[in-house]
Formats: sequence, C-alpha cells, structure tokens
Amino acid sequence: MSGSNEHAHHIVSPRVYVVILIALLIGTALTVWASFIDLGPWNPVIALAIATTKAMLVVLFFMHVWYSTKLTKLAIGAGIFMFLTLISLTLADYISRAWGNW
Amino acid sequence: MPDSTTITPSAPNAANSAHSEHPPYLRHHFESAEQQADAAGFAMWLFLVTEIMFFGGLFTAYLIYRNWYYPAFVAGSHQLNVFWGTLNTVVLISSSFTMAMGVWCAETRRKSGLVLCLILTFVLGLCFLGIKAIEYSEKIEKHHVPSFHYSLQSFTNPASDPEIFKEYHDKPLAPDMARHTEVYFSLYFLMTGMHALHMIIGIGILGFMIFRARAGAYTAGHVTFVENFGLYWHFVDVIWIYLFALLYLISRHGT
Amino acid sequence: MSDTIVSLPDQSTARIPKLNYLTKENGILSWLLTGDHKRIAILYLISITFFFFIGGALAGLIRLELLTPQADLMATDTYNKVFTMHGVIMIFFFLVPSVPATLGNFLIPMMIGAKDLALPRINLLSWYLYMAGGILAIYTMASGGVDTGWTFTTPLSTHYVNTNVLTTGLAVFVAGFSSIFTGLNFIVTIHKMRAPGMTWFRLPLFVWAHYAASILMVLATPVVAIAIVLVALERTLGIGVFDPTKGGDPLLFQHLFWFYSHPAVYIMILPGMGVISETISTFSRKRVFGYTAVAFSSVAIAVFGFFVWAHHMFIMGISNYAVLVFSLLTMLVAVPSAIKIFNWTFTLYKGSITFETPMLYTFGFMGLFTIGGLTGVFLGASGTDIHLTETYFIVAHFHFVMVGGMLMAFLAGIHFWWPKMTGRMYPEKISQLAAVVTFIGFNLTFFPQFILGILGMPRRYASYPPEFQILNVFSTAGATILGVGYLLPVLYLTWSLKYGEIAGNNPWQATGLEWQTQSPPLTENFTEMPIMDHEAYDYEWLENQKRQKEEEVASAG
Amino acid sequence: MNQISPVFWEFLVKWLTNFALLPPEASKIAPQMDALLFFMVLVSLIGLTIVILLVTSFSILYSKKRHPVAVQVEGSTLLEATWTIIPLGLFLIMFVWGALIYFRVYTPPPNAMNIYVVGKQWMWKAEHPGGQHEINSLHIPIGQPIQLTLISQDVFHSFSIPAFRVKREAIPGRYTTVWFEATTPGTYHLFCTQYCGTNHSQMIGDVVVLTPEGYRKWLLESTSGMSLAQNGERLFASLSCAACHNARPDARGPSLANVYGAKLPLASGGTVTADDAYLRESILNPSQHVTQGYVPIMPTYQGQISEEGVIALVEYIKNLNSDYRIEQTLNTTDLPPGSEGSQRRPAAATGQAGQKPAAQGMVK
Repeated sequence: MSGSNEHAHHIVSPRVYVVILIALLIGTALTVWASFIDLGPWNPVIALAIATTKAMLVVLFFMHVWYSTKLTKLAIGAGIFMFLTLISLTLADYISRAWGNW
Repeated sequence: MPDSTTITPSAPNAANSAHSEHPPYLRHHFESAEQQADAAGFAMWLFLVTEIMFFGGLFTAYLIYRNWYYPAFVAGSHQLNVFWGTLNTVVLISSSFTMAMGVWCAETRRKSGLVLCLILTFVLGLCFLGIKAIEYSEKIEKHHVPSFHYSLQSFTNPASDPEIFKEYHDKPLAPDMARHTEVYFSLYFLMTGMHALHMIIGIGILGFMIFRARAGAYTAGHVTFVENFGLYWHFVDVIWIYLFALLYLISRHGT
Repeated sequence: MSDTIVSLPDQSTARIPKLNYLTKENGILSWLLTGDHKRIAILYLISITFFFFIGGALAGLIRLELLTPQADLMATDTYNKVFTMHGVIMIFFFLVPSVPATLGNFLIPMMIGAKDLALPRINLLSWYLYMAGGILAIYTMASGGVDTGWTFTTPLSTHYVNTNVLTTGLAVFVAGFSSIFTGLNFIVTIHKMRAPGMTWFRLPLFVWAHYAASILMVLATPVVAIAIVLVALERTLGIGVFDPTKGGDPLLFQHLFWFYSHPAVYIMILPGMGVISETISTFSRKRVFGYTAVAFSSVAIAVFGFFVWAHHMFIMGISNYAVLVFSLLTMLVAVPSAIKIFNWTFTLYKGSITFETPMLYTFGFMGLFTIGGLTGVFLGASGTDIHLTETYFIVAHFHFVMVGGMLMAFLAGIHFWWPKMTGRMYPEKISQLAAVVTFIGFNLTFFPQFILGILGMPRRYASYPPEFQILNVFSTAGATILGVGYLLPVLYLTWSLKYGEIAGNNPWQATGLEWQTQSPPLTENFTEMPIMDHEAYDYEWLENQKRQKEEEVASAG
Repeated sequence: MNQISPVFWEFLVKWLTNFALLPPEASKIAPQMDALLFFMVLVSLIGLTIVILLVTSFSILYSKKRHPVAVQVEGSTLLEATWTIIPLGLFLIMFVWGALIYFRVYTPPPNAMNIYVVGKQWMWKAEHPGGQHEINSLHIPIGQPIQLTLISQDVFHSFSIPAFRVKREAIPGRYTTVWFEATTPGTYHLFCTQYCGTNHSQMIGDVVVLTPEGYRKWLLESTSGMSLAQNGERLFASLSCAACHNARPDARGPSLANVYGAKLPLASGGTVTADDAYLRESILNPSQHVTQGYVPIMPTYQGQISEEGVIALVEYIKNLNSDYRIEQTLNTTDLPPGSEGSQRRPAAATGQAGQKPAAQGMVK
C-alpha cells in the first residue's frame, strides 16, 4: 500500500489542462520554426530538447505524474533508465567499433 | 512504506460510497476502493514502461543507422512532409487534451461531458490516421516503400523530384548511399506503423468506451478504466512527439 | 523421529478440509475461467509439466543421436530442428514460467497475506497467452519444425532457412507477453497488497527474489518482442534492418536479442534462488544468514544483469572496447551470486538440520549452481571465452545453471509446497531416492560436457569426430538416469494426490504466512486478514504460537 | 572384466587410452590460454571445495540429532564483506588476465602472413597469397605468425581451431581477423562453431601444420598458376577500375599505389588507415569513404563481385607499389574477357562469364 496522502486521485483542474495544451501547441510551433533555421549540429539538440519538454509536460500533467506517488515516479524513472541503458550501451559498441582495433 | 488503511475519498461525491460497505465495483480481494484504483493505476504504468522498452528497440536501431548512414537519413527525411507532420502533431496533442478533459469529466461525474470528450478524441484519432494514410500514399506513389519496387530516383537524381528539390536543393547521393535510404524508410514505416497500430487499438477501445460512457458506466465513481486508458492515449502521444522530432525535424538541415 | 521435523496430524482423525480452493467450485469451466491465483498456478503446473516432458523427450532424442559420431539416428536437418525446439520449449515454455508462474503464483499472495494477486484476470490472461504460445510451438513442430536455433540468429533466420520461423517467432512473442503480465502482476501485488505489518524487510526472500525477477520480466521482455517482430517483418516484407546486403547490421539483432535473453537467465534462476532461501531456512530451523544481503543481492543481480548482455558476443565482432566493458561488468554480476551461496551455507551454521526431500534438492542446487556459476566466470573472462564459447562448455555451463540450478530448485519447491498445494504428503523414501538419482544422473550427463567443451567439440553438431564419442556416451547414459529421476516425481506425486498422508497445516514447522492457514487453502487464503507482527523466519515466534495453542487447549480441557 | 562384458571392457580401454582433458597445445597462445584456464579451474576447485566442506561439516555437526535446537544467528557484516571482496578480487584478476589474452589473440603482429578465409554454407575456403586455395583445410607453416582475414558470404560462421585455442566469427559484410603462430607440426581439427544451418556439423576440416620446407613444397604443388594479386589484377582490369584509378593528372580517382597501410585524409574530415576492411568497404560502399580531393562518383560494386573477387582486388591493391602496373592494365583492358575463361578459378577470374555464378551467390 502506498502510504503517502498525495495519492493518485488528485483531480487536476481543466485550467491546468488548457495551459498545458497551449504550452504544447507553442512548443510544436517553436520546434517547427527552429527546424527551418540552420543551426548546424544544434538542430537535433534543440528539436530533441523541445520534444523532451513537451513529453515532460504531457507526462507530468496530462498523465498526472506531478501529483502521483513516488512509486509511480520510480517506475517511470526505471523505465527511462533502462531505455537509456539499451541505447547507450549498444551505441557504445557501434561508436567504438569505428575506432578500430586499439 | 507505512501501511495505511485509511480511505481517502476518490471524488468529492464518492465520499459516502467509499466509506459505506462495499462499492459494487470493488473486487473481492481488495480491502478498499483506493487500494484497487492504486493497484490498477500502477499496473498501467508498468505496462507503459514495457511499451517504452518495446519502442526502445526501434529507437536504438534508428539512432545507430542514422549515425552510420547520415546522408541517406537526411535525404530520406527530406521526403517527409513537415506540414502534414506538424498538423498531425497538433491533432494528436489536441486529442490528448480532449482525453485529459474526458478523465476530468469522469472524475467529476459529468456524463455528457465525458461522452463528448471521448467522441472528440475518437474523431481526432481518426483524423491522425487519415493524415498518416495520406502521407503513406505519397510514399507508395513515389515507390519509397522498402522492398516493394523501391526506387532510388529521388535520391540519385533529386532534380527529378521537383517539389522536394525546390525546397532542399539536395545534392545527388552516390548510388551506394542512396541504397541506404531504404533503411531509413524501413525504420520510418516500422516506427510510424507501430505507432499507428497503437492508435488503432486505442481507437477501438475508445469506441467501446463511448458506448459504456453513454450508459453511465464511468461516471458512478469508478473511473479507473477511463484514467488508465487516458494514460495509454497520452503515452501514444508522447511517442509521436519523439517520432515527429526524429523523423521529420532533426535532419532538415543535414547534408 | 529425531532426524526429521515433519509433524503430521493424527492420520486416523485428520481430514482434508472440506472447503478449500480445489473444492469450492466444480467443473472444467470453473477452472478455465477462474481468477483464483492458486487454481491458475495449478493450471500452469500441469501445462508446464507437459511442456517439460516434450522438451525432455527432444533432449532424449538429442542425446541418442549423439551416442554415435555419425548422424545416423536422424538427418542433420532433423537434428537441427530437434535441438531448436528443445531450446525454444525449455526456455520459453518451461524455464521462464516454471517457478514464478506455478510456485510464485500460488505463494506470493499467501506469503504477503493477500487474498489474491492484484490483477486476477490479467493473471488468467497470461496463462491463456502462455497456452496460445505453447500451442503455436507445438503446431510448429507438427508442421515441419524450425531450424534456426533458439537464438534466431540473423541473417540465418531471416534469409537462409525456409522453415516455420514465423510461427515460432509468434509463439515466443506471445509467451513473452504472458511473462510480462506475470511479472507486472507480481510487482503490483508486492507493492500494493501486503498485509498490515508486512514491511519490505519482513518479506520472505522468495518474494524478494520474485520481485527482482519481475523487474527483469517487465523491462527486458519487450525488447525481445520487438526484435522478433523485426525478424518476422524482414522475412515477410524484406525490410533491411538486419540484412547486411541492404546495409543493416546482423549484430544489431543480437544486441536486442541478448538484451532480453541475458537478463532472461536471471528471470529463470532468481525465483529458484528464492525457493532455496525458504527451504534452507526451514530445514535448518534458522533465519537465513544475512537476510538483507540475500535480499539486496537479488536486486543487485537484477540490476547488473541488464548491463552484461554483450558477453554473448565477445568473438562476434563487437568492438574490443565494448568487450572490455562488458567483461568487467560480467565479473561484477558474478559477485552477488557468490554472496548468496555463502549466505545459504552459513544458514546451516548452528542450525538444527534435517534432510527431507526438499533439503536434498537444495543441497543439489547449491553444489550444481556453484559449479554453473563459476564456469560462467570462465566465459565472462574475455580471453578464455575465445576458446570455450560456442562449444559444449557453454552447453554444460548453462545446463548446470538452468537444469542443475533452476530445475533442482523447482523440484525442491514443488516438494516443499506440495503438502500446501494438495493437502497431502508424498512418500518420503522414494522421493529422497528420486532426488539422489537426479543428482547423479545430472552430473553424469553434463559434467563430461565440460571436458568435451575444453577439448573443442562445437555445440549444435549432429555428427562429431570419433574421439569425442566416449564422453558423449557417458553423457547419454547420464541422461537416461536423469530421465528416470524426473519421471519418478511425476509418478509418486500423482499417486500422493489420492493416497498420500494428510499433511495438516504446517508439516515442516515453517514460519511463512502460507503455512499458518489450512492446506489446501481457502479461495480467500485466510479466514481473516493476517497481521504480521514478527520478522521473516522467526522460529521463536512459531514456538511461542505453538506453546500458546497448547496452553489454550490445556486450559480449555 | 573382459569375460563379463567384452563391450564394456573395450569401452574402458578405449577411454583410458584416449582420455584427454585438453586438446593439444599447438600454438604460441595455447600455453598462455591454458595457464589462465588452469588458474580458473584451480580457483573454482578451491571455491567448490570450501562450499562442499562447509555444507558437509555443518550438515554433520548441526544435524538435528546432534544439535536439536538451532541457535539463531543474524548475520555478520565481516563475513559478508569477506565473501564479497575475495570473490570480487579473484574475478577481477581473471578479468585482467583474460583481457590481456584477448588483446593478444586479436592483435596480429605486423609481420604476420595473411591468409583469407571465406565462409559459406557449408564450407571454408582459404585463399593463400600465392593463389593457392583450399576447401575445408588450411595448410600453414610453423614458426610464422599467420593472420586470418575472415568473411562470410551468407550467415554467421565461426572459425575455430581448438588446438590453437583461437576462434573468430566470420561475419557477412565485414572482415574480422585473428592470428596465431603454430608450434607443432601435425593435423588438427577445424570447426565451424557458430550454428549456420542444415549442414553446420559438416563444416569441418583439418588444419595441417607443416614445417617451413613442407609448406614451401605444398605451395609449389598446389599452385594454380596465378597469385591472388594477379587474379585481382585481372579483375581490376575487367571492371575498368583503371579508368579512374590511373594516377594520371586528370584521374577521377586517387592513385592506389602504396595506398595500403597509409593514413588517408577523408573528404568528410578525419583520417583513416587503409587496411583490408577499408579497401573492401571502399569497393562496396565507396561514397562513405571518399578521400580528400575527390568526389563520390564511384559506383558501388555491392552484389557484383563475389567475396573471393573482393579479396583478390584487396590483395592486388595491397601489393601495388607503383603505378606502372596500372598503366599496363590500361592498355590491356580491351582484351576480350573470354580469353581468360579457362582459368581454374571462375569466381576470382575476370570476365562476365566467370563473375556470374559467384555474383548470384551474393544477391538474394
């Protein structure tokens, strides 16, 4: 049983949803706009940063994680951590393969 | 973790029913409605974590091959229509919003509001798939579907594809690199296809939910199903946010 | 009776309780639509035993074929199909679900004082998925088999075989989701359904081990699912993600595959370790030595288990730097297993040890798992891996861990909780005999394979140079004995269902909550919500309980 | 015994006479590998003995008969630390030792003689630099480091010589290498250890280790008349490589003389050492490896040359010390391709007729 009192049934007010919707639409506009400017290597960085911000907004507010228990946050954290492990350790092999033998 | 058996009302109006003997939806092996809702919500989150890993394999493949065949991925990405992609993002974000509103309606027992929100979500979901279908048909016309008469023409000779050429002025790819655009499109179809499959499943469940919601099933205090479906729907949205960035946006200025 | 702790009720008056989970409802539908975790566990037990014997029969065929150096019993082609199906069935349809889906399903809710798993319908769904996968696997065999090896190595599986890769892939995919749902259910249950007073550090180690294994199931299985989807699409639609001629990298498949399949070996062994913690404590009447260390080593195995997958690919052309990193991490993951072995050993210290059947299997487990684990280090060190990998050394190593470890633990667990599941005891002498026969047969089968491996005999060979014959003959002879060792329990356990002695609530005088209720238990497990007011493995608490009861009886009389 | 069961007797005799725990040590690395192996076996035996001794003695000392009441012991941090740190230390020693051997096996010395090995379902084809080629066998001299450059034409294979304690995967689409130096003449097993389809267990052969004289003799006897480089030269001509790679001032491709082993600046920035893998990649995926000053106009030869053909070309380029030979090839490119059709080795020989069958094997 999750003990904390700030439990899963916090009802988020529609005002928050509207604010988040607007923020997401602005984010979309922003990332599309940024993609039309040539920033060299920064293009992917900015696109992914904006995408992550948007994803965070969705997860935290639409999906109520902001209001939910530590356990839920931990589960999500574990998922993201394993996902990053999969990517980083696999990529580590591919990138270091190009360095040749020693 | 302290074990509290105190019951906190799950909704303003539900206070009485939660404290009374047993709400009808409480399954026999739970002690309280709150425990049941907690368990179901946590289970849904764990399922979404498995979904992260499921898409994780595809993201890994995408990153590796983008690293290997950068010019091919840039040229492939230029074939995607940013307008449709942006529109689809807006559609999906809006559907996420209507879904979130639907959850709110269910929690506050607004039946007609819930039905309206679900129908809106349903329609927006269909819009998304419709737009995706338009995009897919463009690819089919240009023979950019891997291993189905795949054509390299747009990449070895970009000028033959005036619409794209006008915008990007791509240099022709060497034939060996042009072949690797097939890897890009394989991953494009895999990732968006897998995403679309999740959308189709979601829309199917939504249809079922609209019927149940009209019968008032979700506005009597037991909102777990709506909430969990909402989580699923938002998760699909999050995946799309990343697909949009990775497939459409990050390679626009690559060379 | 000084050398045993078994205390059975007076057989002349004892009865199996009339109302229990087995008798509550009748008819086949009451089983097929049940939400009761105990009934689902029984369904799993039956189906898993069925698949085990199919896999075992295939193993028998393999050993028979290898009796002679030539491929004379069957064509190489058939042999390839046989070992592929042996691997697929044993791994995905026996080892992965074995302890969790049967014992875990049955016991976790009881051990934590819950009425059921958190998601009973998902639990039933996961059994149906398992059966669907199993039937697909059998269909594959019936319709010509598949010969990719259970690892589905690309590009062999995508372009170079024309057998039923798709149905096998689907079978594994579906079984994978069955395992995801089981793991998910366990995690939710352990978090949300614990009885009052059941804190994390009062949980039996069996629950800790299952918790760790469940994390692996939930996080790793989806990756193999997507890898198999990619193989299927590559076969049917010809996308080029793993195809070197189209620019794909066949090694990427192995990365994704082993990202699951290495943690999968921990999915298989961790629940077995949980069983051992229970039995060794019960039969030495002692709290497990270093409870916290054992609990955390389970979690450590689960976490580190994720970072070592590429040690299956040391010679396959991954970068040398990656070899270094993965080799180092592999050495780290070996440590928690060593910790466990020593903690179990020291649990015996100053105990009061008896040697019932589950304890014999436990000793078997400890010996064989130690060998299996240490030989794993041979393969984790990158240098010796070059010589030993892809030979019978590998085969011997993972059979020592999986069969010597997991299967021994499974049998220990089945014998340990059989009285709880059925309410009856099995015949002790013959079951002890079976344990000894299994141990001897196992060693004779698989120990020679270590030597074969060092001598260089490659795995998956239908024929081999004649100088390897003698060791192969030993191995086949051992397999025969092993087969007898596995058949015996099926016979006497079935016999005991009707003729076994009535076991009573707690024949082993064990401390777990599951032993404090009737056997077989009620559908709701407990008559009232249990309240946990003592540590796990608290034998003094058990003594006090007994004394209290006796006093009550005395004062009443 | 002989009277009781002759079969069993025979079996015992056979076992005792053939019993071996290790394959022969026939390479320089073998004793080093075995030393580590012995160390590991020793550590394992000690560990196992400790566990078995403890379990048995506790079982005897604390059996219920002798010790009816258990004494509850919580645990001991000191002991926990002991059996965490000691195994960890031992495992780390094994890691370092193992890694050292791993480096040695996969880092060939510069003076190694290179032999190409192509794996295909279900045979090994070895190509010696002198043009000698053999199937499912490998002849090598003692006292000479040998480097194998492996590639597979279809699925994963694995080239394993237990007597040398070396093994390396042959991968489709990429060269891998392994090296060894044989020490004892004799015939040893060669296995494919990676499961590769129906006849996996028949993908075996012999490694014949000869004395240097024996090897020289064998080379002479098995010569096909043309060296690998010569085969490559013909292919070079018939594919018209010299149309661009001709070292003329207006050449569209870089000169290939002395290119092998050189550090080349890349058009995309950075440098690369032109080794076998680089040469192969440049033939099959040229645009990813363009050197500075050139444009990616070279067509890909993926699917057009068999792996043997690529090997011949690589070997030719490796041995190319001056542009003179290329000048010569330029003048002979218009030779009718059929004129070499009667060569023993159709795959690596020039001309469309010779190319077709091998090329078909590449394209699925």
